[in-house]
Amino acid sequence: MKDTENVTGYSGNIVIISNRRDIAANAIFVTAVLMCGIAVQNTYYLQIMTFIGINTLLALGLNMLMGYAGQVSLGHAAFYGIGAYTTAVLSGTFGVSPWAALVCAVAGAVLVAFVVGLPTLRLSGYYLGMGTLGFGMIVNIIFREWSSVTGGSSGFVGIPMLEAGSLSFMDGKNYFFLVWGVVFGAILLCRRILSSRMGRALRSIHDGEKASMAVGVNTHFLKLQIFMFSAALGAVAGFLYAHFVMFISPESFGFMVSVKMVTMVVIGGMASVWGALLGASLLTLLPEMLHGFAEYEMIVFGLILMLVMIFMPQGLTRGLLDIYGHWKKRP
Amino acid sequence: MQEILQYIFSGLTTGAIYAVIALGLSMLYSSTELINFSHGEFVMLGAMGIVTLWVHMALPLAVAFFLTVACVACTGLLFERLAIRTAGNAGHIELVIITVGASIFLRGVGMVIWGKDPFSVPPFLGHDSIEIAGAALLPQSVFIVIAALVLAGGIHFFLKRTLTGKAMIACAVNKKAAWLSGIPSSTMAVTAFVISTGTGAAAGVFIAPITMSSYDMGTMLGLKGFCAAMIGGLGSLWGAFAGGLLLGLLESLGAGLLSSGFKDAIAFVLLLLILYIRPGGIFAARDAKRF
Amino acid sequence: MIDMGMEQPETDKTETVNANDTASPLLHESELHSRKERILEVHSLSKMFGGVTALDDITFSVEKGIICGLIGPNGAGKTTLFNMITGIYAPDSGYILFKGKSIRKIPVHALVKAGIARTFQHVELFGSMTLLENVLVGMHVRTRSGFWGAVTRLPWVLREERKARERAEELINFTGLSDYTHRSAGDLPIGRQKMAEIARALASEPSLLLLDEPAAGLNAVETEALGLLIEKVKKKGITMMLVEHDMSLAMGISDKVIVLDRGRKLAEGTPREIQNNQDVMDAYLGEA
Amino acid sequence: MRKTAGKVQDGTAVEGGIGMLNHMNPPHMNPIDNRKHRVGAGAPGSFLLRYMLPALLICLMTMAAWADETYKIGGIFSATGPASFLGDPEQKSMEMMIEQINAAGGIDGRMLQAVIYDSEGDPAKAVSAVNKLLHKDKVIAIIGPSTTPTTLAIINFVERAKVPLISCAAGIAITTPVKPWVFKTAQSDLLAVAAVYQHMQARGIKKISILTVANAFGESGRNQLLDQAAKFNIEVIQSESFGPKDTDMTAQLTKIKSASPDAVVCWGTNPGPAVVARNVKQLRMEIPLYQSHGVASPKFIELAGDASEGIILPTGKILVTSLLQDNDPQKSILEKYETDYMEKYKANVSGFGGYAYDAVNLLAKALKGSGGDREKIRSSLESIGNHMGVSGEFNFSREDHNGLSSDAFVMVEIKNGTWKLIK
Repeated sequence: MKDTENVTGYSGNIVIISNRRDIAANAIFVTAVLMCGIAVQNTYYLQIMTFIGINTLLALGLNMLMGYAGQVSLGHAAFYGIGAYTTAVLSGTFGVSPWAALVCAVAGAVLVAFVVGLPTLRLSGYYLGMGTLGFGMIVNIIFREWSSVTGGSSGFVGIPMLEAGSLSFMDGKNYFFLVWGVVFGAILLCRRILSSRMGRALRSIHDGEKASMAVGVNTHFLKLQIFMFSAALGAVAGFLYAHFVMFISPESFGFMVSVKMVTMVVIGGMASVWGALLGASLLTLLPEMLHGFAEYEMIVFGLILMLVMIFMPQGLTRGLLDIYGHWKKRP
Repeated sequence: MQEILQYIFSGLTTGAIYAVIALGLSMLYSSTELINFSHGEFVMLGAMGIVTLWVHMALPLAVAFFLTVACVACTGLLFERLAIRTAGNAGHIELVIITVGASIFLRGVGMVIWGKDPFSVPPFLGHDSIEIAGAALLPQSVFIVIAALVLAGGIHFFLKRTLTGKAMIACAVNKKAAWLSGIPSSTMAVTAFVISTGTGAAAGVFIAPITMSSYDMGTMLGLKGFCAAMIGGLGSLWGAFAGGLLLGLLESLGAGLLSSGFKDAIAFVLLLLILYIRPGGIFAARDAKRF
Repeated sequence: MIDMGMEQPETDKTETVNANDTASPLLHESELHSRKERILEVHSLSKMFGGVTALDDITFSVEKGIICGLIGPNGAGKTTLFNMITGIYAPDSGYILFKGKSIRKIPVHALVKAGIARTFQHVELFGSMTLLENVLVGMHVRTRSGFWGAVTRLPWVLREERKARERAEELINFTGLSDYTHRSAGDLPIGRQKMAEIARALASEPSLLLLDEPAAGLNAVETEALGLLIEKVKKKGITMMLVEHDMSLAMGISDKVIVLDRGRKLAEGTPREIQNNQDVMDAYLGEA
Repeated sequence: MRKTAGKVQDGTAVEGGIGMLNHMNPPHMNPIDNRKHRVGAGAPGSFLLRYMLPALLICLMTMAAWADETYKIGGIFSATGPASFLGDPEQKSMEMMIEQINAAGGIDGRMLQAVIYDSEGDPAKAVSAVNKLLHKDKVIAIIGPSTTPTTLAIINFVERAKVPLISCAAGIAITTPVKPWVFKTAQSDLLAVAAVYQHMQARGIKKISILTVANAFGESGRNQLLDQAAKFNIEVIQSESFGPKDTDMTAQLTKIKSASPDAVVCWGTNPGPAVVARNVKQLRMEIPLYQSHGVASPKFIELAGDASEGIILPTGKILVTSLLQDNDPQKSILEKYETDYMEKYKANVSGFGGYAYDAVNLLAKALKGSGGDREKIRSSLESIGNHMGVSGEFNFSREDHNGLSSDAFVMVEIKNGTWKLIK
């Protein structure tokens, strides 16, 4: 197969951008986002796409951890929440500039990820799932019970809108560009990491942790690093969510949101940056498209989830490519 | 002192329920290496089944019980056949996501059939609590603990003493070797599913009288059962049982002695500590490396 | 336990015996002056798994620059010994010195950095990655750019990456796999996979290379190529330990051979000595 | 005559429910969005197109069902999810009222059209629903949402879009401080707590323990109970909580029992409080148990069974319509609502549906003569006075966007499986 080299990626001897296909994909992505931003006037659609962007960030971070490092986290919504609450409390209660709050939010999430990851990432498989799940639950209970700071179950009101100099993000369009700009940045970042020495080591863990260790990769430290990185992306997503909705409450960061994140990654296709985008889009759009089913919506939604996994266990990215391949082969 | 006793009573009651749920999960894991995230929904189906058959249709309790368990086990069988089997060689995490999808699906079905309102089921054995050293104990609680023990004992007997059970363990230990020695691993998987979901339904029946049953009751119970199974060590039957009781006790004592707002957090912190100290659970049986 | 070790006086003897130039024409001056220098010393090493003794009081040493064969029937404890030298298992008693320093408590990845590399009995390549990438991962301990390097792509990072790739391609050429550079490792034929593992192990610039049954599953032609490769590696001055069931290979390229049987060291000496050793013959014939 | 149209239900799914999967988001497909997907897939989206196009068409068709002559009114209710006991009757009441108004010729000759979405009690879903209402459906006013967090989540959006919102949630934070475009019809927890405390004071109860559910409803109740206690000379000696899905509350109640308070107040919504009632009986606690208006429905008596005997709770008058004196000014309204609702839905009315009933009526009043001008609707809402509704008498003003007084609540006791009004 002549194609192999391109498909497996990262093959050329030039480091900067892995290959032409990547550049093309990035270009199409940027154009699509720009066109959406310019052409779509309806705030409603812009808002939906903004949510897709935020969810894509979440999925991207978790995908790095799950798809590449092979570590499942069932408590990732905690970092999403930490990002959101940090910026809410700092900018809402203490009047700190949101941008400074963003730095604190990311730093806070990374720090928590470090402390939690140190013991937790020594677990594996379902035990790791359980450990992260417990962590997520504990963080959510703290959001709920520490009501003097977080506003408790009723939620946190009074998060300011983002501003950069004279540019206000009050306008849905500006916010859309902000979020998708961040998403694009995150995609590039993930790409860079994956094509680097660190990323190779990361992928080697996924292929065989034992061998990876034996060739000299400090697997535990690497997992910890990527855990911290995905926590940081989660915190950024939390920041964007908090300032967009300007209201947060603990249930937006609960266990089910963690499961949703995992689902986005798996449905989109693990170990694929574009898979994260696809998974996030599907899980954001699907409920919306199903509202015609009224009370049968849950049934249909569950069914779709099952069917996708049954017939495309590699996720949508791979599955759709396969279908496309079959279709192309047909005379 | 009598408060402590009361906490222990209520902890054991809830714990026994968690134990039965964990039992089903652990049992399924030990023969298929799969954690069924829709297990809680089967518990819900069990509770709703007893509501329909016993409370509404007024069938005799024993009949209603067996009918419920049988129906839910059939659902489990269908689930295995139609979803898990069809998925074939999907990886573990993909299978887990299928069970997540199934849990949403089943919850949706529950909502359509039984509506959004909760139901209440009268206790099987009288309303009045017995007083022991100043602490009140419901006959229902005693019933639950005994039933849980009987169920666990039954599964233990099945696995250790019957041919099918032994074959199942063989499958769990080494699928290929079991296949080579003529054990049909697919039959074993479906048997495990049937027993597991049946156990879940039984847990639902037991819990219905002490709490309220609604279509969305399962998720939390399934989650707690999952935790209990992990604490005990996946694949270990009595480990799951002990894990369930421990979780129930921790929650109850945490709520009583420390803070009820943080009771879940207290339980989870302790569970995490257990995991850190004994990464394979208290009764680590086999390692649960795969996900 | 130390007493037990004394029961095997061959240890000292073989060291001197070994000095005789063996069939290998490759031992030259460079080896001669380092001959005495021991790169690896294993002292009274024991390991139990459950109630089973996997290794019982093993003592030997490996001199710099030689190929040390490790043979023995199945279950003799060869792979366990490798796992202990690479730091995967900690010994129950006894100790291992690498370049004169104890390796106890040193994590696996740090040992690789110190210069111990290995291959696996069952190939453990990173199947979804290309051969080139596999070798690049092997170079992990000799490169240093991390997260920030990946993110910023400063000039030194790019330089390092470029050098690493050049070096990886060199290694791939060296092992004769250049046709497969960009193929994913999982698709390589089994013989090539074995070679690829050696290339990956060499990438970490080891001073001691442990090869666990490199010829298993190879046909005669492939085995011959493998033997040539191992000799080429030796020429680079890399010490090797070799677990091998293919006797002609093991005996043909080893400078010294250690025989293990049921966790104990049965004999140690030049291949010729071993071939004539009665204990060894008994063990093998007895097994058979 | 034109019928109401366009009732659209949004996502379903539930709380902890793996309803999660719908959690934070929205929408319909749109063409440009679709293109982005193709990039994502890295393959031409023939598959996507094939499946997305129908969805797109459906979406366009719903949009086309827009007619100029109607007043579009949005509704956001927790029709499913943990707060469905609120959202479900609210949605039904709103649909019923709109139908009635249209049957009576609409407002100023123009029909009303309801566009209703389900928030599932999830703030993020409420946000996407409100944006859909504001920017896609372009409604002139919104009724709902059902819960405090969902309402708080959308306030910023309606304020920015300058669309009047009449919330059906109880939280005080919704109308304090007053926001120009936000009104609410549900009695504040403040009033419910005051009613409970007045009753306690009359009975000479001094020391109480409180047990609240760990969600927004329980938290708001707890804050009010703690804040107002001193005013009524009552001491809260313990404050415990339980999870909305907990199966057993004996641990908390044992702790309360050992502190021997004069009374216990449980603040939550079904099914938790029913379990509490049972556990109280099981532990043989011989002290009065107060519940909140969150359980003021016949369902509670059904769930708690015998254990509900003697429980005291505050409720809107709707629960005890037949027990009211004939000269009560609310009685006729309550009776009408009750019979209409019973007739249409064959189900019991609850006080919650009344919030939406009042909201529609208030809005209809304000709509008259407004010509659809949102600012006019807002200012006439603000000037409504002496409006007799299901929940009480509304007197809106610039400073008060709730407009109810403490007589909105009455205290009832459960006796022989039914409600008894406490004078």
